[in-house]
Amino acid sequence: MAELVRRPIDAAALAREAARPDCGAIALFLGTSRDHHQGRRVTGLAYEAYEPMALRALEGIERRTPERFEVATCRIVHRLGDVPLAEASVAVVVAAAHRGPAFDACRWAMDELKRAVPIWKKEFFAEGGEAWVEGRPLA
Amino acid sequence: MAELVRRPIDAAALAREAARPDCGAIALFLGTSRDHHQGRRVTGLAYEAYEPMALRALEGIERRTPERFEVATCRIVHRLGDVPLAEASVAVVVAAAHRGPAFDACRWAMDELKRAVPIWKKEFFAEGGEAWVEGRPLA
Amino acid sequence: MRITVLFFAQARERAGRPSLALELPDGSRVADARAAIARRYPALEALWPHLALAVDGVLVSGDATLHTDAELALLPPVSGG
Amino acid sequence: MRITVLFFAQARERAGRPSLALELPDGSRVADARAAIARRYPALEALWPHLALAVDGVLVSGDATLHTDAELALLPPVSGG
Repeated sequence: MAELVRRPIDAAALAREAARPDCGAIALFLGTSRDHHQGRRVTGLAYEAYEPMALRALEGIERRTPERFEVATCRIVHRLGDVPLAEASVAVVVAAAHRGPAFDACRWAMDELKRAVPIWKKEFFAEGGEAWVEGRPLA
Repeated sequence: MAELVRRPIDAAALAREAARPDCGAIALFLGTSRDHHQGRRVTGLAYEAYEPMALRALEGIERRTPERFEVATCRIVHRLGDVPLAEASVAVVVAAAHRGPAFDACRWAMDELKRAVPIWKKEFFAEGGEAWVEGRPLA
Repeated sequence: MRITVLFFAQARERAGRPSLALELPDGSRVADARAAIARRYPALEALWPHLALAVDGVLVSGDATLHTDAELALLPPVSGG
Repeated sequence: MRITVLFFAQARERAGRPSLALELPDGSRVADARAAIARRYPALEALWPHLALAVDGVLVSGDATLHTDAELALLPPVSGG
């Protein structure tokens, strides 16, 4: 079950929950906030979502991932609100019998998340000011 | 610094230590012990290493990964001795500015680990008996 | 009929509010709602070409019909992750 | 000269021990050590074609020279991860 949370993402718990006796591979991706973007120093990020639609979209990715790849499970958590530097804004965890499909699936799920989920990121700059990150039109 | 450990691998600590303010992406791979292999039920695994040579080989992978990929760091921990089912035998963590290189580098490091590090895995079977997993000649 | 309009991210900031109750003639389509919102919020003008629209959480085109209590969301280009 | 032989995994089990102090004539090469070990541990026979050999942690061929206190390791195909 996908989650939208307003607290730090517990990557350890996600990895632990993903571990299954029939799976030999867990691929975990964490998107963390970065201190620079297109040459400007970033001091923090904030995320906003159309929550019910975003949750359904994330659940759709979780469901479609094991249909497209030889993986057992996909689990996605996205953080909303302020995210301090170096903390995770998103976690995607995939469990599979083998590592090739685990990597492929984790990457695909992340690409889908960036493409098709109504979530928006705002950056706050060291020099002052803030801006919504240029995104991709939903389609 | 690569590590060979005889206790559970702390994936959360690895992810936390990998998080850097200049990196937006952390790819973490966990190899976990699986309850089946080539049709036989497996009840546990044990790993053995030529420890000084294995450590040097792992450190070599950690060093070469950021040379080959646009990533900041690579960190590898391998467990030795008995590993209960569903616990991690290995963790590879890569931190990078962007997710593409993070995934590529994590995967490459894992492939190298399987190819070029003197570590051996033994499986214990539900029906009784045990066997060294058929491996790849070191070269 | 009355619908709820939801503004997100840049759209929310330009509209100066997160939501709006909008009264429309029965039989209105998404394009009609869009025209009514555009009249009321000229600050959205530069954004319209980049917005996706959803009714009750499903992406729609301007032809889509609306119903009482529909939730119409203005969705700027997304940047999650 | 005296070297230390290290047996790992299948090699350790077949030899029945993890290590061995081996006395060799001065000037011996890895191939000479290998022949001496093979004589002493016939149970290793089926394994030899699959073994890699390392001296002091570095992979070597049979031509490589040995030195006093060298550590010669018998390394079956690896299966870490």
